[in-house]
Formats: sequence, structure tokens, C-alpha cells
Amino acid sequence: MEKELRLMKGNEAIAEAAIRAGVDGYFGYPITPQSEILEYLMEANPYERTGMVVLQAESEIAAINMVYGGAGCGKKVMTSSSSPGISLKQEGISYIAGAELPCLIVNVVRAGPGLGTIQPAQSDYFQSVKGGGHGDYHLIVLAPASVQDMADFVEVGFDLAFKYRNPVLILSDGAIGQMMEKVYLKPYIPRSTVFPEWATTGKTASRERNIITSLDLDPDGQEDFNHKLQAKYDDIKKNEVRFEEFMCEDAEYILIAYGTSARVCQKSVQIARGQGIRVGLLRPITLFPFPSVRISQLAEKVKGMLSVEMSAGQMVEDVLLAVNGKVPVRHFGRMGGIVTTPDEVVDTLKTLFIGGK
Amino acid sequence: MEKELRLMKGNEAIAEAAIRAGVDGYFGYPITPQSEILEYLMEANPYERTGMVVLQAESEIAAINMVYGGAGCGKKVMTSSSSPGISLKQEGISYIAGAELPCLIVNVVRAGPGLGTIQPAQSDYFQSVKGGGHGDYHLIVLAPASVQDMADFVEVGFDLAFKYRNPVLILSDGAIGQMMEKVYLKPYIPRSTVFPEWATTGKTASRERNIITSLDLDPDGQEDFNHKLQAKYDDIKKNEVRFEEFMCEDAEYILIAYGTSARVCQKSVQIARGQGIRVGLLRPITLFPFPSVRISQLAEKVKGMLSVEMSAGQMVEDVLLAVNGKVPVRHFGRMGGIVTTPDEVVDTLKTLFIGGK
Amino acid sequence: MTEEIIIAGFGGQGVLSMGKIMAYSAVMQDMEVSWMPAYGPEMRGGTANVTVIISSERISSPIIRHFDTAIILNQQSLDKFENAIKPGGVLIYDGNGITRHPERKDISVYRVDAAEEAGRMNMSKVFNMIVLGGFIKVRPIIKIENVIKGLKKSLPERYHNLIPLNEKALIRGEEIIREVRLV
Amino acid sequence: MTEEIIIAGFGGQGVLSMGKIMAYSAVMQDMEVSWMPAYGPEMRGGTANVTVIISSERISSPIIRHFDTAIILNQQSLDKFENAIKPGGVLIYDGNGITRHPERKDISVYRVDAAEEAGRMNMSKVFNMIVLGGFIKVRPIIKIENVIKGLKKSLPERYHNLIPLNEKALIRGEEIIREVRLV
Amino acid sequence: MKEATGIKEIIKPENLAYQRTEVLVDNTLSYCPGCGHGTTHRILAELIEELGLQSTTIGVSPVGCSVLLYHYLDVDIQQAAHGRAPAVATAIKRLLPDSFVFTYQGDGDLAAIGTSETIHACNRGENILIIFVNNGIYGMTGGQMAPTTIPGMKSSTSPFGRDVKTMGNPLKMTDIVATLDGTYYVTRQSVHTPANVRRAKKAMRKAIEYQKLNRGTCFVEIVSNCPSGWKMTPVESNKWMEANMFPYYPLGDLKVPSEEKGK
Amino acid sequence: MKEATGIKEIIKPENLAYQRTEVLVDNTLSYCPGCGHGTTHRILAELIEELGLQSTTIGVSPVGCSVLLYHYLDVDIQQAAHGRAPAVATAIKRLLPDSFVFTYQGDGDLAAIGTSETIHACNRGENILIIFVNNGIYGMTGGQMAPTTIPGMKSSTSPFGRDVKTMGNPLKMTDIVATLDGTYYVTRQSVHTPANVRRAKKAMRKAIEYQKLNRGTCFVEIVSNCPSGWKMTPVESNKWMEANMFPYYPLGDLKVPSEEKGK
Amino acid sequence: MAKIRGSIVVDVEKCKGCEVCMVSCPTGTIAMAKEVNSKGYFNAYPANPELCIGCASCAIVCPDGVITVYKTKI
Amino acid sequence: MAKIRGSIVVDVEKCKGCEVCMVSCPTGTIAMAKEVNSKGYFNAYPANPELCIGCASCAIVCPDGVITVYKTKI
Ligand SMILES: Cc1ncc(C[n+]2csc(CCOP(=O)(O)OP(=O)(O)O)c2C)c(N)n1
Ligand SMILES: Cc1ncc(C[n+]2csc(CCOP(=O)(O)OP(=O)(O)O)c2C)c(N)n1
Ligand code: SF4
Ligand code: SF4
Ligand code: SF4
Ligand code: SF4
Ligand code: SF4
Ligand code: SF4
Ligand SMILES: [Mg+2]
Ligand SMILES: [Mg+2]
Repeated sequence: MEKELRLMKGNEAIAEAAIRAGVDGYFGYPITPQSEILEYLMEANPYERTGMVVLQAESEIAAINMVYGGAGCGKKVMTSSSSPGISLKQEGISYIAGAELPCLIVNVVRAGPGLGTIQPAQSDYFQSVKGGGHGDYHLIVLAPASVQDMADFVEVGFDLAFKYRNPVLILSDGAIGQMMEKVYLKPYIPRSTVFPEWATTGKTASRERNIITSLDLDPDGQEDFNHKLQAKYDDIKKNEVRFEEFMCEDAEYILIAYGTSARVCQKSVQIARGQGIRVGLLRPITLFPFPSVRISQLAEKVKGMLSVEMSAGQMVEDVLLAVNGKVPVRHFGRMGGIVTTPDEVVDTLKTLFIGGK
Repeated sequence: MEKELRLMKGNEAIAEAAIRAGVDGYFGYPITPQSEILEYLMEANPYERTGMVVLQAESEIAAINMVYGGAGCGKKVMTSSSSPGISLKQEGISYIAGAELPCLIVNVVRAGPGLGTIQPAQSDYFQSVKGGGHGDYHLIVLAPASVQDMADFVEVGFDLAFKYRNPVLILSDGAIGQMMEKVYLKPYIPRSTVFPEWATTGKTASRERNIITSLDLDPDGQEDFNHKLQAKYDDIKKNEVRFEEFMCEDAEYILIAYGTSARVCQKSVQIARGQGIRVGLLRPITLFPFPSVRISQLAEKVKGMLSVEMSAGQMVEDVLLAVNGKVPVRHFGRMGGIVTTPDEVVDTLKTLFIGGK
Repeated sequence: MTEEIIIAGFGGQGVLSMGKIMAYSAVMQDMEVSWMPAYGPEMRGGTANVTVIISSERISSPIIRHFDTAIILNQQSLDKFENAIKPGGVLIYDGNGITRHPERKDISVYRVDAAEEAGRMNMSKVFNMIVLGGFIKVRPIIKIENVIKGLKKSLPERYHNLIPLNEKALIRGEEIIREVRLV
Repeated sequence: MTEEIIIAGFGGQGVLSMGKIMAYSAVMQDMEVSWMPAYGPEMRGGTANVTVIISSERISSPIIRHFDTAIILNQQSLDKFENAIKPGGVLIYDGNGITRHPERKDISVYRVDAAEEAGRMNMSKVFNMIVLGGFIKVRPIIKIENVIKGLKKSLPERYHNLIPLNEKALIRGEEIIREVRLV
Repeated sequence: MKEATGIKEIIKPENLAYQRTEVLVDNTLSYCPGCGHGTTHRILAELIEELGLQSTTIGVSPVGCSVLLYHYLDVDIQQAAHGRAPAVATAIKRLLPDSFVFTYQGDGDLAAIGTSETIHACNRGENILIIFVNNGIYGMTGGQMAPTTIPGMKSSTSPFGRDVKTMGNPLKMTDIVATLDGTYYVTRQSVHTPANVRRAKKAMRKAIEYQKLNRGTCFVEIVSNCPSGWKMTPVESNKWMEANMFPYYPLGDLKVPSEEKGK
Repeated sequence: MKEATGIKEIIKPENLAYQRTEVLVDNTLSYCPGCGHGTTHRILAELIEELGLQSTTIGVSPVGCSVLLYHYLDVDIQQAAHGRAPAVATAIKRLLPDSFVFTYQGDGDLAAIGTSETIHACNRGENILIIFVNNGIYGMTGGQMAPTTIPGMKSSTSPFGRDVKTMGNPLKMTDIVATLDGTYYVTRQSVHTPANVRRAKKAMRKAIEYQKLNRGTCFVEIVSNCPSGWKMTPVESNKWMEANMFPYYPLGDLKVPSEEKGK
Repeated sequence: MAKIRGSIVVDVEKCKGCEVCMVSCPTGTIAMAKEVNSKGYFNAYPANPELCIGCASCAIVCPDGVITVYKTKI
Repeated sequence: MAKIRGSIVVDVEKCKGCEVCMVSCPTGTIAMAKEVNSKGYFNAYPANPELCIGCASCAIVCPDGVITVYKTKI
């Protein structure tokens, strides 16, 4: 079947893609700049279209725990929110990771800290990638840079989530959530009617009871479980790294940027190349697992790297860890909801690495 | 006045020290392994002793928001919890950082993720140091390694909190919280009766109204504010790094460990020295700001560093960032509530760096 | 080719939908587009604005601070965006309610009195399409036929009877827009 | 000098407080101590145990898996901790309710029938002090006078009248402990 | 200032009959035309002035349209996280027991995410005033369904009207808190007509006076409109409110102190 | 198995009058001696067996002493975060509408941290059974005060007895949920005597049957003991409960379906 | 009996044209302007000033607090 | 009329000695053992087996579900 072309907001694209991907349940609570996800779903009435359950929860905490419940039944379930709401979900996320449940969480980031503002930012990187909740766990983190990515990553996300029994986070931002762009939508996949064997769907005579829990009071058991988790994360690091390169072949400098910043930096590369500066862009698509190996390879042959993020500098630490001192790594970012411009990036690159403007 | 010698649990020491430090309010919710803090306070009846308010809140979220309210009045207020409860506080913590309120938060860490177990762990390092909540903010993080530290860091914490108008986190663990040791308690300091000029205490005719908020919808204002925050963090990094060194002068290898792990490693150093291995220990006392400069200096003269943490490896990233490729850095840790033994550390050091046991 | 446009006015003037129709039309021409509204409680003040970028290449940032063309529908927006137009750029404005007229001399200024015209022709519903017509006249990067195509695609079937009226408004806009020379 | 001790038995046998008194006594002797209970719902099963470390140096980890001395007050605890005693270490146990006696031959085993004795002397309240007396006899790292000092410091004034009884119990423990030779 | 004035001769200081209180800062309110938040702010400001409370007042603003309350009231204010105002106010009042402490909260804030904080502060009988502006919708975020949205009512997340089967029943928080031992005075008012404004102000005055007497939690619900969220003109919205909200949320006192009952 | 048996001749399969259900897994319960959690588990297990629900049951255990419910009941169970069981159960039931879904929660879990989730699930009328074991204390964490701790009652965080002035009033969640439109059957029971066990089981059976009919939320409170937390022997604790808890939390139905009232 | 006369002053630029005052005025004093203010609102004004009795109903119901009321006996 | 006779079986090692069965037995059949079981509890046992009427009160009130009841008419 052919893909359908639409002009949609990133938030709407996620919602429509969720219906088409055969998602079983969405549980959310309004917050700018992502409320359109819930609104679109309610308007689209997916219960009629596909039987999908859509529920406006009483809070973000209720929503993430509904996700826990639905995911525990082996269903494809998701939630979405923006920064303060995602902070509230941290305990729930840690539980989901600890119970090894597959699910999709969308963070349409706004600037913080606190109530902050509703404009786009990338200042939740640490929370997403290092673990905002307690304990040693990781989310698989996907960073969309377009409305098309918003649509596509729903399916990608659920595939990864179920493959690894691990929560997947789409780390977007207010710009991508609110903007409209062209998007090609995939045809509808029917909702699944078979469930993973670990799911709580009612204990039949043919199997032992299924238990969804993150508790093991015995430290030896708990440590074994943690080793199992770490082994899973190692697998993920080995198999699931995704990134995009733009003009890196002959580059002397590499910009590293994800999401909205990556779009901006693509333009910066063009501008800089126009000025004779050999710059390339590496855009991590997965933030966990991070493309450390590739960055470390590139570090062998370039003069410097600039991490461009709408934050005070968070991803730059992962770049530094990957580069491990081989070449200088710097950070440039705007904060507070301001989106960096392509020119600023070029100017900064020149100031920091080439000297003078 | 003389200090009083007592045999106390770490949790009790925090509580007693809080009363003696003239703390105005404590708001908490029970969770193992830190419930003794609230229990001790209730038993000690500090309202009678010093007028201190002690309230068992209906949840961790209520408690952290009570701390927000009290701190906004310029009072010395605190809360405590353990890992899952601290995850729930992340939105509140981000608000407190965003509103620049001084306060003390205690995390007596247990192993995760999820409900995990109640045994000690150090797996909340990332959450504490990188920011478990949303937005670009930092807590000042103190890592006690003894019951004495638990008592002392209450006062240290409030001093730093008020100096920088920044929340301070004491990152402890179940071992230190539950164990009894000797502790020397300071005499009681009366509760303060003067309040910072920014506090909401009622607008008098002589001043403008005071507003406590983390909201600035205007991205330019929000960015300015974020720059101000970052400048503050730079100051903190410059002025407040604390650490302890043990036999580092002539060391070929350095163990880096905090809290309970640091105690264990001190023994490991003795054991290893007994075997003729020149090892030292650097114990960060502040985890943010991290003793990166000192570690980077040490990296110039040693052959390798081993980060020992009761986690899958979190602080090791800060060590790597400080070392920046100069010497090999490795991690060793137990998980799931198991406390590393001194011998294990020595064995691992030998395996990873020296070759063979 | 890249055209970076801001459309700004009161809420209720159809600012966002004008932008959307513009974007849809460009999609019909196989171009890349981005449509980015000012969102959230900013709108509470009663103003609305949207940035539309139309380009033959992949679009970098949807949030920009300088524009090739500004379409301005009230005084507040004129005050806010006049200086955000790139030198050599275009300003199109509706004179209704404007007390302080544009002053920049390094840009081309056009006036399309669409409010007045809509009142006169009794078609206030398509006020924004008159403005769009004016835009198309001075910046012919999208074709009226593609606007109609876009409308057909984006409007629910039950509103398709309104398309002729829209077309009429577009044409009227093309007719009434006029350049203002600031000397 | 470092002595690493585990005390284990039923909840209600005064396991934790025996550990605390031991620790307090060592503090009176200017030594470093740590007292670390098994905590939380582990206790729900009805068992209780505490690790006490007494040392002339700063103590590294309060949580350890091998002990110099184990003081064991019921069968479950014997099963759990017998193998956790370091070779050459000491096991002290109360024979009451014990069905499977200690088997290790590389340690010194002592028996102190404190429960029986407490019953006989009608002083079940200080059962744990009889055990402690036994401990002091075989591992004289703390002195009875310091135990008494520790009690004075740690007990609220209103309980000080019980101190003579405690002293009596301690002494009785010293008297009744006996080595068990496993050949 | 551009003014539209009536008969000039009457406009003399000595004839002044009504003037905006100075506790309401001279900023244009950010609310949409006709929104009841403005009126509610004003009566609160007037009472603070009339009762001489400016120097002892500490307010707590919510997350919701009234988040910017601190721009408008000339008193010390803390802006709380979404739903947590009662917890914030609890600490303020306990630490500064001589101050007048109020929270100002919307229905999403108080009855959805803040359910627990509301119930527990009321149940503890914290000596605070909770002002609860119930407009049946999430105004700030663009008109989503609130816990208080009435059956059949449309919102951006109940575009076909609230279906109680799947979306649940409206939650009458005021009725719940009235049953709690900690609350002292619980009332439901509106501010859409002059008479209602007067009654609401009288109720709020009582609540403030009870706080001085440490009587426990006072809870004043204002059933209000949201012309933008409801997609109506202000005047229509007030009519719709009378016809549809009031039957569901009848105005009047829900809990009156026994000491007052005789009066 | 070491057994203490009565008259041997009577012990024959054909004379079997009462036997532990197989839905209760053959593990020793981790509860303290005499704790009502065990009895409550057992009647629930018996009903699952008697009503043939084992293959359709999905339970949700809380954080609290009963966190390990999944060790004891031989059905599929999810262990929820502290207080969030009603949210977890909401999703389970909506996604698997033909299953029998229950939550099992303590008073700290349900009435403190989980207040909001409880009220909203009940108000939405989720088709689930909420079993609420109210022992007036936080058992699991060592006997701290719960929202339901009665005035004057001692706990590790109210060592001088609950002082309602500073610690607030006990919260009667069952009374609150009974007022909500979404609940269908709300009752308060106990399991400390044979007669009470029979009544409680009957009530729970009704609740389960209503769930089959999609009637909305059913809520069964079990007023229970916590011998360890209360520092009493089990038998003392039951007596104390009768004398002190029941006056505060009187047993009986709080909300009976109108269709049942005639019966 | 002395007749009561009133007069109102509307802060035009702050008026949002919500019409709540207009429908609340017992005497029909207030109407909405035909021209918008600089924010685009048709502001209220005393169209029939002689009818005003200074009852302040308009002022106390105005969400934006932009009406001042004067009153006198004549 | 036939007399009803009962008999109970207590799983001694799982009994926690809570005495709830003992106080619930209408006939005084049950008493607590003088010796503890291996977990340290004084378990319940049918001290007066001949009094048992098989009413199952003990079993349905036992928190640990460790009593099995038999009943017959004789
Ligand atoms: C934790 C969190 N969740 C969600 C939001 C988004 N949000 C802002 S205001 C609001 C609801 C406002 O509705 P209400 O409380 O009824 O106030 P109103 O605007 O209607 O006066 C929401 C959901 C937020 N800021 N923080
Ligand atoms: C978020 C969080 N907060 C606190 C705790 C600690 N905690 C575990 S159980 C419990 C309370 C248990 O009391 P209750 O619900 O009454 O159950 P009971 O043990 O009395 O049956 C608490 C506070 C936790 N595990 N997670
Ligand atoms: S959105 Fe609604 S509640 Fe908010 S200011 Fe506008 S009318 Fe008032
Ligand atoms: S602590 Fe209390 S509730 Fe928990 S098992 Fe023991 S008696 Fe039961
Ligand atoms: S004061 Fe009274 S009469 Fe005069 S305009 Fe206002 S409402 Fe009308
Ligand atoms: S009520 Fe106030 S804002 Fe509304 S129209 Fe009248 S004067 Fe203007
Ligand atoms: S009720 Fe059960 S556990 Fe308790 S004493 Fe009787 S048999 Fe034993
Ligand atoms: S069955 Fe009845 S009579 Fe027999 S022991 Fe049990 S309670 Fe007593
Ligand atoms: Mg509202
Ligand atoms: Mg309880």
C-alpha cells in the first residue's frame, strides 16, 4: 500500500502514526507543547478505528503507571508529556525499566528548570540518557529531527521496545512538536492479538503464573538481575546505534547535534562550506545507545568537534567520553527556549576552533 | 561549648544534627532505609525544643513541595527519602533549583531500579549529579562516608544552600543510614529570626513584593536566567570542591570512591600497600562540584584509576571526563544492595591494571 | 529558493489557517515547507502569528528571527515585526486599525486593505484569502491553482462548496494590493 | 585490633540491644565501633541480626560477610551463619531449641545456655546480658566495667536501678560459658 | 490614560464610589476578555486592602491561567508546581503562623493532578484559604477536559462531549472537602453578576476572618467561565454557566461553622 | 509435613469440611503472626477458585506488607508502585476488559500517596475491585502513622499518640469513595472472627459478580490489625481493633446498589 | 427625595470589550464603542451617561477592573 | 439426632502461634503447644480433640491457612 502524504504537526504525526502502528493504548495528561497528541487522538476517535484505548489521566503519574499496567499485559502502550511532566514520571519509568516492560514515552521538551517556559529546548538530555530515575537503568532514546521522524519513530520505538523488553523514549522538542511539515504516513497495521509469553493476561492451565515486578529483596538476586540488565544494555549498544552523517568524509571539524539542533547545523555546514571551512555533521539518531564508536573513529582524523545543543551542555559529555582526549571538544548552545541559528553556530565554530570570526 | 559524644545511626545523627543546627522545618514520608529520620524527629519533639516544625506529609511529592514553600519563606527546611521517593521529587527539585531556593534534601540510597530492594547502593549518582529533573540545573551534592559526616553535613549543607541559593543534596546510602557509629554532636544553634531579603514573609511598606517562581515565558528572559544559573554553578565549581586523599603522594594507581565505597577502599589501600602495590584513594566529598581538577592533576603522574562504586558505573564517567584520556580509567562495582569488600577491590585492581591476581 | 514568511495579527483573523493554506499549496508544488505557530499562552494576549518557510531544499530551523516577507494584520504585530524583515524584504499589511504606518525604507512595503474589502464584499470569512491573494501577487512563489488544490486536500469534503468563494477572494487580493512608496 | 562480630537470633531476644551495649562499651574504651542491623522487612520473618565491629582503627565497611565471632541464639541463625565464621574464629551459641549443633572443626565453639539460666534465675529480661557475659569471657576485648559505664550512658536515668541486675547477669554469663570440643 | 467618561461634573474625588484597589497592581491582566479570573483576583485584592493584610499575606499561585497572579497582586507570592499549592501553603502557614496564607487554583490544578494535596491539606485542617476557580476546563493549555467538565460538554480532549462512560464523572471536590473534619467553612460562589460578586466577596471575607481565628481550612469555590476554552463570547459563557454549570455545581454554602449557624 | 491432628478416624477424604484452596500457593506467608493480610488473601483466593476465575484474573499488588501477594496467589499479578495500583488496574481492565481485575492495597498505599489515583479511578467508575486493608498504620516500613491512624493512637511517627491538631484527622477514604458517582458497591468489613470472615467473603463475592456485569468500581475495605506495628499480641490487637477502630470505622455497607436494596 | 446621579470612567485601553458591564448595568448606561482600541477590542463606554445612578454594578463585575464610579445626590 | 463430630489437622511448621484459632473455637478444642516449632512459635494443636464439632471456625479465621477440618455425623 502507498504511503499517504499529509501536512501535519509533529505532535499530530505521532498520534496518527500511533493509530496506524496498531498501538493499543495511550495515557496522557495535557501540557504544552505536546497536548495535540492527546487532542488529536481524542478527535480521531481511534477506539472506533482500531479499538485503541485513549485515556486522559488525572496526572502524569497516573498516566505512566497506566502505561506500566498496559505494558505488563503485553500491549503496545504509550504516553507523552513535556519536561515537568516527564520529571514526575521518573519513579514510574524506573519501575518500567526495572520490570523490563516495553513501552513508548514521548518527551516534547520545553525549557526549564522548573516551570520554565513552553519554548523548545534540549535540556532534558541527561535525564533521558543517564537516567532521571533511581537505579542503574537505561532507556533507548530516539531523537527525531523532523515531523517525518516523529511519525516513523513510533513504529521503530515499539519494535525496539519489544525486542529488548525495554522502555523507549522519543526525545523531541517544542519546535518539532508544534511545526507542520510534510509527512508520509504508513498504512494501518492491525493491532496485535498475540501477546508475549511473559505478559499478565490471565494464568491459563498450561503455564505458570506471570508476575510483573521490579522487586527482589534479596541482594544476590537483585544483583543478578542488574547484571542481566547491563548485559541487555551492552547488546543494545552493540546492535542499535543509529546516526546520520552529513559531509563528514573530508571534514576537519565535526558538528555533533541531534533533533532541532541537527537541522540547524545542517544549514551551518552548508554556510561554513560556502566559506571554505571543511565541516561535517554527525547527527545521533539514538542518544542511548550513543554513536560513541563512530565519534571516536572520526576523532582520529579531525581537528575538533563542536557539540551543538539547546542546553548548557549535556550531550557534549558523551562526545567527550567518546573522543577521550583525542581532539578538542567544545559545546555551543542556546538556552531558555531559544533555537540556535545556523550563523551563530558557524561563528562559534570559527571563534572556538579557527580563531577570530 | 563541648561536643557531645553519642553512638547513633546515621539517620538519627542527621535528625539530631538538624535540630541542633536550628533547622526550621522537616517534611518527609516514610521509606526504608531512612524512616528513622522522621521517627527520631517525632520522638525528639523538636517543636518543644526549638520550635522546629516536623510534618509527615501524605507523599514524597507533597513533602518536596512543602520544602519549596518553606524555603521560599527563607526558612531552613529539609526533606529526606530513599531512591523511589527521590525520583518522585524530581519535578519539585527542578522547581526549587529554578526558583533558586536553599534547602537540604537527603537521599539514603537503596538499590534499584524500580522497587528494587532496601539494601544500600550508589546507583542514584547520575540522578543526583547530572540532574534527574528537567532543565539545566545542578544540586550541590555532598557524599557522607560516616555517621559523623551525616551529622556534620547538615550544617555544611545549609551553609552552602544559603550561600548560593541552591538546593543541596546529601547522597548517603542504606549502610550509612542504618549503621551506628560514634558521633560528636555540636551544641545547639538557635533558629534564625532574620530572613533573606528575597523571601516571602509578607510585603512590608519598605520593599517591593517578593515573588518566588521558576517561570519566565519569555525565552530571552529565560535564557538570561539560565546564564545566571550557569555562572553560579561555575562559582560553585571554583569555590566548593571538597575531597579527601589517602596515600596518594606516591601512588601509581588511584582508587576513586565516595561514601560507603570510600570506606571500603581505604581498607583496600591498606591491603594493597601490604602487598607492595602503591595505591592511593581519592574520596570526593562533593560530587557536584566534582574534584575534576585534582583528578586531572593526579592523572599526570599515575598509571591508572579505578572508580569503585556500588553501581554499574556512574561516577566513572566524571572520572573519565576529568582524566580525558591521559591514563586508563576503569570501573568496579557491586550492585543490587551488595557492599563491595576491600579484598574484591584489590583483586580487581590487580586484574585490570597489574595483570593476574 | 527559500522564502521565510511571518504572518501576524489578532487571533480570529485566520492567521494560522492562512499559513497552513500557504504551506499546503507549496506542498502541492512539491516544495519543502515548515509551518511554525507561536504557541501556548502567548496567544492569550489576543495575538497570533505563524512562521511559514517554503523552500526547494530541506528546511533547517522552523524558528527564525528574520524574514523575507512579513504579512501584518494589526498594529501590535507591525510594531513587533517591522524590524525583523531582512533588508530588501517585503512587508504586506492591512491598513485597518493601523495608526503608525511602516517606516522602513530598505524594504518593499505593500498594503492590502482586505478587511475593508471583505466588509464591502460581505465575505469576512475569507478575509485571510484576500490577503493571501495579495501575497501571491507580489511573491508569486505559489500558484493560485495550487492553493485551490491545497484547499481541496485540506478542507473536509463538506466545505468544498466554499472553494469558489475562496478563489474569488484570492483574485480580489491580487487586484487590490498596492505598493506603498516611502520616500 | 579489629573484632568483627555477628549476633543473630529471634526478634525479641534482645539481639539488637546486646549489639548496641557491646558497641557502647567499646566506645567507653575509646575504640572505633560500627553497629549494623539487618533492617527492613527481613525482620518480618521473626529473625534479627546485627553486625558489630570493634576496632582500634577507622572501620571500613560496616557490612561484612565473614566474622571473627558469631553469637547465635537460634537454629535458623546457626544454619545461616555457621559457615560465615572465619577459620580460627569463635562461635558462641545458646543450646536452647538447637537441634543441629555446630559442626565446624576449624573454629572454637562455646556454648552458653543463657535461656535456661535466665529461666532458672528468673531474670529473662537480662537474658542477653548473660550471653554478653559469656562473650566477654572468651573474647575479653571489652571490660565489664565499661559495659556498666555504657549502660549508664545509654539507659535513661529511670532504668539505672536495673544496672546491678545487668551486672549480675554478665558475671553469670562469664561463669556458665563453656567450650565445646568437636572431635 | 485614554478614558471614556460619563458626566464630567460628577467626577470629583468626593464623589468617588468605586475605584480599583491598589493591591491590584496596575498591569493589564493577561486573561481573555470576560474571564472570571480577573474578577476573582479583584475581590481578593480588595479584601486584602480592606482588612489591612498586605504586609502579612503570602499567596500561592498555581499552574494554570492564574499562574501569573504574582504579576497582579501586590503581595508576596510563591508560584507552586502544578497541583501542589496546598502543600506549599501548608509549609508557609506552619512556618509563619501569623501570616494570611491562601492558594489560588484552577480545577485542573486542584481537582486533577492536585487531588491528593488538596484532600490532605483540608483533612489536616491547615489554617489556609483555598480559592478554587472552577471553569470546567483546562484554560491555560488550550481548553482540555478537566475533572470538573460536565457530562456532554465539549473540550479539546472531549471533542464529541464528555462521555462519562469512558471519561468518568465530573468530580465535585468541594463536596468532598466539605465532608472532611479539617475544613471549617466551605462554600461555592460565582462572580458573573454584581450580586454574585458581592456574595462571593462576603464569603471570602468570612474565610479570611476564620483564618485569623485558626479555625482550620476554608475553601471557596468560584464557579467561573472560560470564554476561550468554551468557544463562546463572555456574555454567552456566563449564560451557559448559569444554565449548565450551576445545576451541577449549585451555589451556596456547603459547610457552615456551627457557631455561625444560628446567626 | 509435621502435623498436629485431632481424632484420626474422622480424617478421611469424604469427611473433608475445610481445606486451604490451591489458588493460595503453598508458600509460608511472610506476614507476622495473626496478621489479617493472610486471612484476606485466603478469602480472595477461595473466591477466585470458587468462581472459576483463575485464568482471567489479573491482580495488582501494592507497596506495603502485601507487596509479595504475587508469591501467594496463583494468578497473574502486577506489582505496582506505591499508591498507583488503581492506575495500573485501570489500564489492565481497559485493555483486557474480559478479565477480573483487582487491586489489593494498604492504607498508606491507598489513602496517603495513592489518594489521587484511588479517587480518580473510583470517580471514573473503572470496572475493578479495590480491596483496601486498613490497619491504621504503615506496617511494612515499621509502624509509622498512616492517614487512617486514629486520634491518640501511637505509632513510630506519632510516639505520643496521633495529635489531630498537628498531624491532621484520620481520613475515611471509604466514606469518600462511597460519595462518588463511579462507585457501585462500597463496604467495610473485617476478618478477625469467623463470622466476620464469612461476611467479608460474601461482600467480596458480590463485588466480583458486579464486575462481571460492568457496574463500575467496587470497593471493599477490610479493617484489620497490625500486631507488630501496634505492639500487641494478635489476640490483643483484635480486641483493640474492636474497641477502638470499629467505632471510627464502623463495619457495614456504605453504598449498596439500588437494584439490590429491595432484596 | 434627592435623586442619585452617577458617572463612570472607563480606562479605554485596558478594556477588553467583554460586554459584561453592559449587560450588568441596570440602567442601560453602557454600550460598546464602534471603533476598536489599540489592542483591537471594542471598548465599553457610557453611551447614555445621564442614566447612570452610580450603583457600581458595572465596576464590580468588570473582570479587568477598568471602571471607576462616582456618585452624588442632587 | 445424629451427633456431629469433627477433627482438625494443623500444619505445625507453618503455624505462627497467633492464637486466633484458639480464641475462635466455640468448643475449646484448641490450645497452644508448650514447645516451639522450628521457627520459634508455640503452635496450635487440638488439645481436646473430642470436643471438636468440625465447624471450621478455626480454619477460616487462621491467617496462615494452616488448619484442615474434617467433619462427620455419628
Ligand atoms: C506537571 C505539569 N503538568 C501539566 C502542566 C500543563 N498545565 C499547565 S496549566 C494546566 C491546567 C490548567 O487548568 P486549570 O487548573 O483548570 O486552570 P485554568 O487555566 O482553567 O484557570 C496544565 C495541565 C504543567 N505545567 N505541569
Ligand atoms: C514511593 C515510595 N514511597 C515510600 C515507600 C516506602 N513504603 C513501603 S510500604 C509503605 C507503607 C505501607 O503501609 P500500608 O500501605 O498501610 O501497608 P501495610 O504494610 O500496613 O499493609 C511505604 C511508605 C516506597 N516503597 N515507595
Ligand atoms: S483561557 Fe479561559 S480561563 Fe484562561 S484566561 Fe482565557 S478565558 Fe480565562
Ligand atoms: S507489619 Fe503489620 S501488616 Fe505487616 S505483616 Fe506484620 S502485622 Fe501484618
Ligand atoms: S454605575 Fe451602575 S448605572 Fe452607572 S454605568 Fe455602572 S452599572 Fe450602570
Ligand atoms: S466589563 Fe470591563 S473589560 Fe469588559 S467591556 Fe466592560 S469595561 Fe470593558
Ligand atoms: S490461627 Fe493458624 S497460625 Fe494462628 S495459632 Fe492457629 S493455626 Fe497457628
Ligand atoms: S473445627 Fe470448630 S470446633 Fe473444631 S477446632 Fe475448629 S473451631 Fe474448634
Ligand atoms: Mg480550569
Ligand atoms: Mg497499613
